[in-house]
Amino acid sequence: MQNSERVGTQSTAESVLSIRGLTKRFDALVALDDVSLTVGRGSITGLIGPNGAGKSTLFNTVVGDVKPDLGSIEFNGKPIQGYTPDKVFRCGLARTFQIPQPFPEMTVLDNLMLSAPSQLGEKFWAPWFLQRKIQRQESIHLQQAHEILEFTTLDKVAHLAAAHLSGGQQKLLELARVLMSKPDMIMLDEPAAGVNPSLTQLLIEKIHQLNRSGITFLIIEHNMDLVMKHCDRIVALANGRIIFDGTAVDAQASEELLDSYLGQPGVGI
Amino acid sequence: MLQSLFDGILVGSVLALGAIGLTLIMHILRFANFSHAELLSLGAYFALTFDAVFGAVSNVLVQKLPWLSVTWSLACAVLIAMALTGATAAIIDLLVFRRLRRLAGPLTMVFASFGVSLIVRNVIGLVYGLRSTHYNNDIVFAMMISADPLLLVKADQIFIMCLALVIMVALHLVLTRTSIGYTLLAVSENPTLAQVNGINLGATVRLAWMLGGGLAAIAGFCYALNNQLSPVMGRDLVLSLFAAAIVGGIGSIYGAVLGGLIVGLASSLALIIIPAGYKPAIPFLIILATLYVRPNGLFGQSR
Amino acid sequence: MIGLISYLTFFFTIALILAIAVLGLNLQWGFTGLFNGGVVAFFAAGAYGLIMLGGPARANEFGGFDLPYLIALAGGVLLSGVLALVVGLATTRLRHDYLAIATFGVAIAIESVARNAEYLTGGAKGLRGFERPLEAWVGQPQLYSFLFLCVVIVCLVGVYIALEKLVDSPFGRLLRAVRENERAAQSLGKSPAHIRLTAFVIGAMIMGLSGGLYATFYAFISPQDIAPILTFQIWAMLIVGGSGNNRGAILGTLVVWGGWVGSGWALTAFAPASMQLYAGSIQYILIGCIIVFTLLARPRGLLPERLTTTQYAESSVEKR
Amino acid sequence: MSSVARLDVSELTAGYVAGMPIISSIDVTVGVGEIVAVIGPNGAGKSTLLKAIAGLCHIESGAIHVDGTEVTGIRTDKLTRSGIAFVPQIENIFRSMTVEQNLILAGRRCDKQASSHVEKMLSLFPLLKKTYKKRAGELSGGQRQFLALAMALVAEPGLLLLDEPTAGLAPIAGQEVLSILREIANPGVGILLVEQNAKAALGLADRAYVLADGHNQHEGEARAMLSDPVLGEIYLGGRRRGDHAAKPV
Repeated sequence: MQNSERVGTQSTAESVLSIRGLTKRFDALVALDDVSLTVGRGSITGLIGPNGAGKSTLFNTVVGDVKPDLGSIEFNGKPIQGYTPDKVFRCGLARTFQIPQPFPEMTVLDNLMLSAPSQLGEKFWAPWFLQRKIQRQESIHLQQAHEILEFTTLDKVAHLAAAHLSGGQQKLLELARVLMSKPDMIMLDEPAAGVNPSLTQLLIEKIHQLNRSGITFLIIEHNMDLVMKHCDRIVALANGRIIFDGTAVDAQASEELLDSYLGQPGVGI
Repeated sequence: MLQSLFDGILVGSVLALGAIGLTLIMHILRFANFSHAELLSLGAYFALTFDAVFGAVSNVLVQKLPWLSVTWSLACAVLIAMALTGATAAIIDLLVFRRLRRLAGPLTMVFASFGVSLIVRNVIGLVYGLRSTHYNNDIVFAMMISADPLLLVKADQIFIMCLALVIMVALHLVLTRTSIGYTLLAVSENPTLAQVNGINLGATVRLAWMLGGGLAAIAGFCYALNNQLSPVMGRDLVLSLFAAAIVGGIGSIYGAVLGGLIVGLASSLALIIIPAGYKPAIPFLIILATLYVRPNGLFGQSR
Repeated sequence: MIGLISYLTFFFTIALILAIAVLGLNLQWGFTGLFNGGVVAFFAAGAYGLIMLGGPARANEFGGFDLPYLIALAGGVLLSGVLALVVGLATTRLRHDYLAIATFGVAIAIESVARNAEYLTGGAKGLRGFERPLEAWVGQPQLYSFLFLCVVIVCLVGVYIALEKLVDSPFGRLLRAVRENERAAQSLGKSPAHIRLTAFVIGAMIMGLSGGLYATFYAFISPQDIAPILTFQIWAMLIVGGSGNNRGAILGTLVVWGGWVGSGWALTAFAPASMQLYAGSIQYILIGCIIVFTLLARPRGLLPERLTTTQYAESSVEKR
Repeated sequence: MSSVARLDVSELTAGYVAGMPIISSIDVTVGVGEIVAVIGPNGAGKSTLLKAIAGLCHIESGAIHVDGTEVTGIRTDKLTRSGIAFVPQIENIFRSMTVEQNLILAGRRCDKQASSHVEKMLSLFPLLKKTYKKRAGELSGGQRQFLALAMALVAEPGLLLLDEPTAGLAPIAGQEVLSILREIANPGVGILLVEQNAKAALGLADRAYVLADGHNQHEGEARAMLSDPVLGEIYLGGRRRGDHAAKPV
């Protein structure tokens, strides 16, 4: 519980992501119902809630994969609603996917190298005019990539096709890739799902290390042990609304939260 | 103008028949089948062959249907052609597309369909000769329905329209009243749920190919009856068929019917302002316009 | 002997010109996953563009500016690029099979323009009277053909080297990423629509170059030269050779073109006279079979794409 | 077609992508006419379990038996024709077809004339009578669930697999859906019910399994489990304050 000392400073801390009145409907289904949420800089926030509560929709809406019907999103004080996912990423807000989305027929190392931001060499004319500059930049990225691969223990598989990684390793690769851009904030979608316990432990350690270096985390996770032990703050969604916002200790005591999972007693007897 | 309208509806109803199979396959199997148009040629030529066979077998069959240039033997031949074309479509799927579905992605299937279309079209050319031909070499005179505005109509053309209408009504009845129709609708809406409801997906895919092939055969026959038989008629029609399917919305059978009519009418009316030589490009313009304005077509769902 | 040499010169000139187009398609399909069903449209734009700009003036008709050869060639290439831009803007954001249908349609539209817009393209009789550069200066036709082959080789090698450099660069990595997983690429700050459009236009311009060289070689272009079969042939070359591998693309071109020419020759030599009329059909069937069987039996082609990590960093770092 | 069936799932490991199992070594049994609830927090693999039984998942190891016959990895349509009905959580009706068409389609599974069965469904779910000719896409959420249930029951299955039938429903509609299950089970139809509303499910079921992290965590008599503090721990992790009042806070 190394982050418990930060609990409480939460409310006064500067917010990095601030969502106001976000609403999204899919036909009759209200996926997000007037969701307002701020994420403090440097925090690890857990986003929990029953299936279909709207957690992934929230992620998708924040990064611009899904257009909200209403509401505003600010990141680092800048309104980002209406941005496409690539633009949001370039603002420093990265996300990973619940089901890993690697570039399967590229090596793990190339998966990382690709993810480096603002690469000179990504202009088609550049190799002819800026070769030295690109090489220098690539060298820096390569070094960085190797460091991150080591950090995420993927260094042994660096030259393997990403498709050949195990499910857990692909999850790590998701994290490793977004680290290349040194984002201000990372939104992790079920980072521990399908990952074996020892790798999960590693993942948690890495998240804490990164968090100490200043990266803010918003994590969707179903593994409650993980959420309760490692998140400074817990936000719970149910039926598209925020039903709980507080510390892990409070969350475990919250009858309302428990009811959202367990349901009302006596129905149907 | 009136003549253009009539021609448009005529061509449109033929396109509609052809596009139904295309849209079904494109929706269920998720790939654009460039070889579908060749099934139209195949059906038309099968009809030609069996017309000759039946004509040789029985003298009675050589008699024409009242008012039409279509003989009884040709009418019977069309039925055989439907069955054979449907079977051919299913066999092509078995030999090529089904294997590729397991091996590779939908774009590989698109590409294979290019290859299949080349093979089918040129085998037809090889077997039947490259020159165009007719079911009947008698000259059929058109009746002048109206002089101003001019409207010339052949009895065969009325027949084609009625045939297309009858088939579409029959298809509608099959789709809405029979369990075979339900099966097709179900699979095209949600393959997983269809399986959960005890539907054999593989069998339904075969059924879709056979239905699409059968309808293509009729469409090919109608087209050839109104124009001529030629090994390249599939190549000439492929883009119009795609246009009909896209305008209607991929996967919507009723959309394909409406799309066919729209494409037929648009192509016919466009010729009032554009020289006839540019006719092949018109479906392309329709496709582009649809994709810009309404990428999912009239009845399609986004996917 | 002379006959054989001049025949080989002819064979390789055409084969290598087509190889350039195959390289262009490889950039689009092999590296970026763009299904271009209308290769021939961009080939045609390059060919017609060249002759319209560099050809002699025609009475009452557009074109025939008699521009210097290199400028005319560049103009043709540019025309292909512009066509690709127009088509690409409309289609690269769409589902992949829609792109296939739309590009297929472009080819048909271009062909009908070539056939009908006489004031622009000379209609069915095509554009002739183009004076090949330096032909008078070289004098001897055989020598000229040989020199022209050398020029084609230089162009092919140039395109090959340029493309290798391109696909080995971070740009190439980006193309592959878009091909592999568009959504992931976008979530990592890349703009797939923009990348796809870029690759589509560059690939089309390479096809335009191929078309320009083709028109130079024959000093003539007509709708016959841009029949849809050319698209199929070029695709077959890429699939046989191995998409995603530039060397495979060139190998595939030689194999398929060799097979095409060889089968044509064999049919003329051995098939009964009554069958000569159908030689074309038989060859088309062969192309169709090549496509289908390669996809079924060896979908990655003769020289499959290799898995490599982009090596672009300074050498000192790699040694680490 | 047998109208009773017993389900035995043993050591089942399955997922959607090979090498990435969502559930591992799951054991579940449903006796004849028994209602068995599967509850557990999100991501526990409850839905995956049902899909694996229905043949819609990649099974890595383990076995599924129905009345002693192995059906592991059997094609979904064959399985459902043999008397096992699966009701998916979402998209469980054909929206473009009418209620009538949906029922007839589902009834095709049984060899007998479907119409008499459809009649029976209409008497079981009188709500559907009013909407008989309507397109299913126009139904309300509760009506859709009833239709989905009716589609599963029209072929007279021996075993019913239900994936969160109350998800997305208003509480009253959810209550209605659940209350009909007892009626269904009475003639001997076994029900394996995955339910989010754990308390309601436990109140209804005979036995229950609790899944967490893709593993069996707990098994027992449903009513006993209702008062078990362990349940809260599994859902929210750690130890709940109220359960251990003696402990100094």
